[in-house]
Amino acid sequence: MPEATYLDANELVINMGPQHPATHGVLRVKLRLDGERVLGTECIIGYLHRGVEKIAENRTYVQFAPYVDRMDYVAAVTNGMGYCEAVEKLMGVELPPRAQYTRMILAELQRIASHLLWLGTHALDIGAMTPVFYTFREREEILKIFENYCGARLTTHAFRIGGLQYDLYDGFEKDATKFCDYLLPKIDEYEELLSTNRIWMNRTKKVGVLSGKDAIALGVTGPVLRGSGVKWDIRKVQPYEAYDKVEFEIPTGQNGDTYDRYIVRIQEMRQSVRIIRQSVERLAPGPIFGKVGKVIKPPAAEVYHSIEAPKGELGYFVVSDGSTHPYRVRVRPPSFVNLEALDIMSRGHLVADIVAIIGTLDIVLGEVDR
Amino acid sequence: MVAEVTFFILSALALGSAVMVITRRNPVHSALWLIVTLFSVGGVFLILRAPFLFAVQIILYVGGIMVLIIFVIMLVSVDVSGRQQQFSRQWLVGLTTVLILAAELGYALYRGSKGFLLARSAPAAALENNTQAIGTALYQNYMLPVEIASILLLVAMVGAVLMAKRKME
Amino acid sequence: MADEPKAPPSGGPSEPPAKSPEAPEGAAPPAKPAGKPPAPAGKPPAPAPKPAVKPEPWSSPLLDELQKRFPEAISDPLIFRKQPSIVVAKESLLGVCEFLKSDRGGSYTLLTDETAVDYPKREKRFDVIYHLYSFQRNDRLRLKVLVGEGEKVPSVVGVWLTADWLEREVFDMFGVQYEGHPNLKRILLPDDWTGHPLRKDYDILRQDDAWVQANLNIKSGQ
Amino acid sequence: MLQNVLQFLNDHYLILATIKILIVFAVLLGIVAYLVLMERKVLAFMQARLGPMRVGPWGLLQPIADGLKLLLKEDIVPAGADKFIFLLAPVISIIAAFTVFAVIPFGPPDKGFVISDINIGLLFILAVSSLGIYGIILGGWSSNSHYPLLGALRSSAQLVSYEVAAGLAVIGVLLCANSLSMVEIVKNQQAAGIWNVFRQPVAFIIYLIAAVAETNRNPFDLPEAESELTAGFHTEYSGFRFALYFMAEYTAMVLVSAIAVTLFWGGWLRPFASVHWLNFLDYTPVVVFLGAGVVVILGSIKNPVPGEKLFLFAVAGLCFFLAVVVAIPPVNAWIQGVFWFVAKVMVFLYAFIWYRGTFPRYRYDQLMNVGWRVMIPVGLANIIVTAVVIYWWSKPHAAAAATLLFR
Amino acid sequence: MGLKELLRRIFLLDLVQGLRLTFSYQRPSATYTEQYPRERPPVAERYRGAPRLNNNPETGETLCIACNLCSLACPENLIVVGWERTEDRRKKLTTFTYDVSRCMFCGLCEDACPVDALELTQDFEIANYTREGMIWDRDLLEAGPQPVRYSR
Amino acid sequence: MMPIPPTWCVYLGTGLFTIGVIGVLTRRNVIIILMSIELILNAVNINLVAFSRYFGEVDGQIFAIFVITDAAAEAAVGLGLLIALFRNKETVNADEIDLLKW
Repeated sequence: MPEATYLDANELVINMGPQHPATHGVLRVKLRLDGERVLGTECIIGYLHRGVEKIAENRTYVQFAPYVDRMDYVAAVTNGMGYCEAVEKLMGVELPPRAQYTRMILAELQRIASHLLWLGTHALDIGAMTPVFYTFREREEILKIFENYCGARLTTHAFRIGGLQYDLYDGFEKDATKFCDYLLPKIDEYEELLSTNRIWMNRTKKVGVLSGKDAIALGVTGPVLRGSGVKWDIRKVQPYEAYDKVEFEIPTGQNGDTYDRYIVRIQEMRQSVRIIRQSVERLAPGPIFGKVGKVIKPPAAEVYHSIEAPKGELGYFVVSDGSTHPYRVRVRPPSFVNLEALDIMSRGHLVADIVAIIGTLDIVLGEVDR
Repeated sequence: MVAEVTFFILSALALGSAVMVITRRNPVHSALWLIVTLFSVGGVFLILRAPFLFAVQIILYVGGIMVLIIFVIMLVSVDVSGRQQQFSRQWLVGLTTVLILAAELGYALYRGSKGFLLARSAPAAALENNTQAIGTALYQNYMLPVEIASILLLVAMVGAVLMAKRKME
Repeated sequence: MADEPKAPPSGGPSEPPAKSPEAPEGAAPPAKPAGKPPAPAGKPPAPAPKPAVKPEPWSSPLLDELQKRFPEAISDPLIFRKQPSIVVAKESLLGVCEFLKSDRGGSYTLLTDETAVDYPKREKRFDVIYHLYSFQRNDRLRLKVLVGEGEKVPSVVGVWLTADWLEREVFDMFGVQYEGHPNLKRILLPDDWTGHPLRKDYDILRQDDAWVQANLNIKSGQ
Repeated sequence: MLQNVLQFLNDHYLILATIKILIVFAVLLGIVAYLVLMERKVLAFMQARLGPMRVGPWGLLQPIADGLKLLLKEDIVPAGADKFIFLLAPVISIIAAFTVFAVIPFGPPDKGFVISDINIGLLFILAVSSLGIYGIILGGWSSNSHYPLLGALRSSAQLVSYEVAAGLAVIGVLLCANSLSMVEIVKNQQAAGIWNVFRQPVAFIIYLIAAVAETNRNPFDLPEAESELTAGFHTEYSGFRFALYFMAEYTAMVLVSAIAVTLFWGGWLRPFASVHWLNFLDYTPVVVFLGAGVVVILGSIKNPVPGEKLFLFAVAGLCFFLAVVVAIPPVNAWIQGVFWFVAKVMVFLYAFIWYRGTFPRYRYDQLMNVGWRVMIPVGLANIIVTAVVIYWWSKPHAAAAATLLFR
Repeated sequence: MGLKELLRRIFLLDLVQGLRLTFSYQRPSATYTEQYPRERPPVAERYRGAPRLNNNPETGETLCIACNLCSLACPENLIVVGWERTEDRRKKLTTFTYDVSRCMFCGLCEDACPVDALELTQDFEIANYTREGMIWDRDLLEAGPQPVRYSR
Repeated sequence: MMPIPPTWCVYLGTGLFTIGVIGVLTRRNVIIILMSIELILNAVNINLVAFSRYFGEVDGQIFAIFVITDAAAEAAVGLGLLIALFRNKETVNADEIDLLKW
C-alpha cells in the first residue's frame, strides 16, 4: 500500500492481529480505514484451527470428551456438558437428579467465570486496567472449586457421558454458597467502577448497535442477542438438565449497544448466583450415573443438541453409525457465528470502537477456529 | 562581544537552514530545517531584547504552526510528491526574478546603510523586561488592531474548518 | 494419528455402571474399543448392535403444508428424539427456505447451523444440513440436502445472513460448492491448502508429509 | 573557606548554574527511575497484587535492573525508517522534558533552590513543553509504520488542543499573581496567605485534566493505547531509545506535577505557612524519615533472605540517619521548602498513578470533544470571571468603572 | 437527566466513586498474590498432574498388570506398554513409556486402570529442557516426579 | 554593551527574505511554498524587532506579534486549502492546480 493516505482519496488498510493485544487470541482483522473511521473489516481466522471435528471421527465417544474442553477454553465445563448431553440424548439416557444439579452448579460457575474473564479483558480493552485483576481474583475462586472437584482448573474434563466422573467433594456445597456470598458484593464493585463512569458510558453506549432484528438475521446468540432485546435463552425455552426446576430471569437490554451487552452479562452473573443457590439446596445424595453401559455405543441416528453456553448457543450435531466412534461431530460454536457480526457492527465506528466491539462479542479463538 | 558572536552564529544558522528548507526533497525534513530557522530567529529576538517575542515565536511558530504543518504533511501522502520533480516549471524565470530583486536590495542596502546609523539609538536597558510594556501597548494603544486580528483568526479558523471538512453526506 | 485399536483385549465383564460415589476410579466406563473394529467409514448407518430407538416418520401440519407447496421436493420426514428432519431437493431449497422463514411457514428466522456430512459410498455423497429455529414456535427443524460430488448447492445467504461464514466453512471442509455465495473462499484453512479435510477419504497425513518432504527432505514426519 | 567558595560561585553564576543543573538532573533521573517502581507498586496494590518483588527486597532494585536491561538491549532501527529522525526523536522528547525544570523553584530562591528565575518563566514553560510533541510526532512518523503514525497523529492533535486548555487555565493564575515568573507566583501566594487552588479551583481542575492529557496518561493515553495501537508512537522503538521515551514520559509527569504545585499548591510553601502555632509542622520531615525507617525495620525482620535483610537494615539505617540530620535546626530550616515541594509533587504523582488504576480510556473523538467543547470554554469563562473580579476588587478601577457606568 | 445526575456529572462524582474503590484496595490484606516458588500453592487432592506408576508398598513390585487398558483409553495414544509372557502364561510388565509432552491430563488412563497402578499425582512441575526429556520411561514413572525445589 | 548595528539585522532579514522568495517561486510542493512564506514573514519580523530595539519602543514588537498572528491564520487557511485540494486532486503540486488557468 504505498499510496496509502489518511484522506478519503484513498483508504488505509491496517492489519490488526494476529498478534495484537486486543484481538483476544490469534484473530486477524483487516481494517479498511478512512482516517480513524472504519469502512469495513475482514476477519481472517483459522490460525488456531486444530481440526477438532476431524479428531472426533478418529476417537471414541469417551475419548473425544477432553477435546471439547479445548475449544472454548475459558468455559470448558459448559463445552463438556453440551457434548455429554448431546451423546446422552442420542442414547436416550436420563440423568439422576444429583448429577443434573451438579452439572448445573458447575456450568453456572463456569458461566460466571467466563463472564468475569470477559469483563476483565473487555475493560482492559477499553483502557481500564484494574478490573481485570479483580475479576481474575474472583475467577480464581471458581477455578479452585473446579480443581477441588475434578482435579483440573481450566480444561476440566469434569463430566462423563452418562453422568459425572467424580462425586462432589466434601464441603462443595459450603464452597459454592460461600462463593455466591463473596461474589455479589464484588459485582457491585465492578458496577461502581464502570457502570456509571462517564468514560465507560461514552465508550460503550451507542457503540456496535445491533437491533433485535439484525441480531437474529446475523444469527448471533447468547448475551449478544439478549443485549439487543430478544428475550431468548435456551435454558428457558428448551430446558436441559434441571433448568426448568429452578427460578431465574433472563436479563435483556434495550438498545443493543455495547453497554447493554455489558449490563446483560453483569446481570447474568447475578442470575447464575441465584441458580447456584437453588441448585445447592436441591442437591440430595443419590446416584451420579444414568443407565449407560461400560461401552458407549449409541444407536445409528443423528441428533442436534444445543445448550446455552456463556457465549451463546453451543450446539453439537452428532451423527452415529452405531459404532463406538462418532461418524461425525459437528460443533456449532457461538463465537464463530457471533464474530461474523463484527463487520456489520463495526461499520462507521472508530478504530477504538473495533476493540470494544470485538470485546463485547466475547469471542474465544479456540472456539472460532476449532 | 558575546552578543555579536552569538548573533553571527545564529544568523549563519538561520540562513543555512533556510537554504535547506527550500532545497529538501522531503517536506518533513524541510519543516525540521524551518524549525531550526525559527529557533535561530528566536535567538536573534533574545539578543534584541525581545524575550516576550521569543516566547511567542517558540510557542506559536514552533509549537503551533509547525506542528500543524507537520500534521498536514503526514496527513497528505508525501511519498508520491517526493519522487516527482521538485521544482516548478517556471523555476528559471522565478530564480532570475529573485536574483534581480536580491541585487536591487543588496545595492540599496549597500548605498543606504549609512542611513541606518540612527541618530538616537536607545539605551541598552530601555527595553529590559518589556513584557508588561507589550501588554499595556497591546491592550491600550493597539486595542482595535488586536480585535481585528482576533476576528481575522476567527475567520481563518472557521474557514480552515470548513475547507478541510468532508462533504456533507 | 488414527488410533485404530490393534487387538481386541479380553472383554471385561460387563457390569452395570458403578454408582458408588466414593470410588471415582471405577465410576466411569473405561474407554474400551468395541468388540469389533469400527464400521468401515462411509457405510451409512450400520445396523445397530443393540435395540435402540430408531428415527420414526414425522407428521405435522407444517409438513403437510410444505408437501402441498413443494410436492416432489420434500422427502424422508423423520423424527428422532423430538427432532424433526426433512430432506429437501436441491432445486427447490431456496423456495423452501424462503417459505420456512416467512410467517406462514413457521417463521424459522434463525439459521442456527449449517454443516455437512460426508458419505463417500453413497451416490450423492454429501448431506448438507441446515438447523433452523423458530422463535415463534420455539421449535427446531433440520433440513437436509443431498449433494453429489461437483454439484452446486444454492446458497442461502440471501435468506439468512448467518450462512455466509457457515457455507464458507462447509466449502472449506467438504468442498461443497455453493451457487450465489458472495465470497466463497476458504475460511479456516489457508488459501493454498489442498483437499478438504472433513471428507472421509481425506488423508490426514498428506499435508504433513508434503511439508516434510518439501522442507526436510525426508519421507514422513510421523 | 566556605565563604570563599560561595563567593566564587556567586561571581561565576554559570558554574553555579551548571552545578545546579547537574544536581537537578541526577536527582530527577533517580526520581524517574523510582517513580516507575512506585507506579508499579501502587498500581499493584490497587489491583490486589504485590508488584515487583524479585529484584532486591520488595523489588527495591528493580529500576536498576530495568535500566540495565534496556541499555543492553539491541537498538533496532526498522527498515524504511527515516534513520536520522528516528534516532533524533526520543532525544527531542527527553530534552524538552528536562529543560523546563530550569525555571521551577524547588524551594525558596534565596536559598538557591531555583536554577534560573527568568521573568517570562511561565511562557518559557509553555514554549519548551510545546516542543516535546515533536519527539512523539517525529518518532511516530519516522518509524514508517501504520500504528506509530496513527499514534503520532493522535498525539499531535491531542497535545495541541490540550495545550490551549492548559494555557487558558494558567492565565487565571497569571491574573492573580501579576507576573510570569514562577518565583513571583509562589511569593504572591505567600503574600495572599492562600494557595491558588482555592482562588482558582476551576483553573486548577482544568489544568489537572490538561496535564494528564499532555503527559499521555490514562484516561487520555490514546497515543499509546495498547489495546488499539499496540504501543502507539513508540511501537518500533527498542532498547535505549525506548528507555528515553519512557523516561521522557515519566519526567513529563514529574514536570507537570511540579508546575501544578508551583502554580496552584503554593510551591515550596508549607501548608498554613502563615499560621504560626502550626510551626511544629516544620518537623514533619523528621517524622517521615523516622516512620520510613520503622517500616523498613519491620520489613527486614520479616524478610527471610539474609542478604535482603541486611540491605533493608542498611536502608533503615539511612532513614534514621536522615531523620537525625533533618532534625538539626539549620538543616531543618534549609530543607523545609524542598521537602514540602517534593511532598506535594508526590501527591500529584500518586494521583496520576491512581487515575491510571481506575479509569477507562477515552476515545479519540470524545477526547477532542472534552478538550474543545468543555475545557476551553470553561477556561475562557474562568478567565473572564477572574478578570472581572480582580477589576472590581482593585479600588481605583472599581471607582472608575462605577463612574463610567453610573455617571 | 435529572438535577441529581447533572450535579453528579459536574462534580465528577462518578469518577470519584471509582477512585474511592481503587484507593480502598491498597490495604495489604487485600493482596491476593502468591509468591510462587517461595510459597507453594495448595494443590487439590484430585489434581491431575504428573503421572506415576505405583509399586506395591510392601513388596516393591509394580502394581501394573500390563493389561494395556490405559494405552487404549488414551485419546492421544501416548502410552506404550511393553510386556512379556512369563512361564505361567501371565503377562509381566517390561517397559512403560509415557509422553508427558503430548498429555492433556484428561485422566482417562487413570480411570481405565483396573488396579490403581497408573496415577496422576499432585505434582505440577513437569517442565523440561528437551522434548526427549518429556518422554518418561518406566524408571522415571515408578520413581515418581522429582521436582526441582527452587530456593535462594 | 553595544547594541548590534541595525544594518546586520537588515542584512539577515534580506537574506532570509530572498531565500523565502526563491522558495516560493521555484518549488512545486505547496507545503514547502507555505513554509517559504513563513521564512519571508520571519525576515520581516527581524527587521521590525531590530528597529523596535533601536528606537527603544515596543511598537515594532507589537507589529511582529501581529505578523505572527497573521502567519498563524495564513497557515490555518493555507493548510485547509491544501487538504481540500489534496482530497480533490490527490496532489500537493502547485503546477497541477490549474483549474482557473483559462
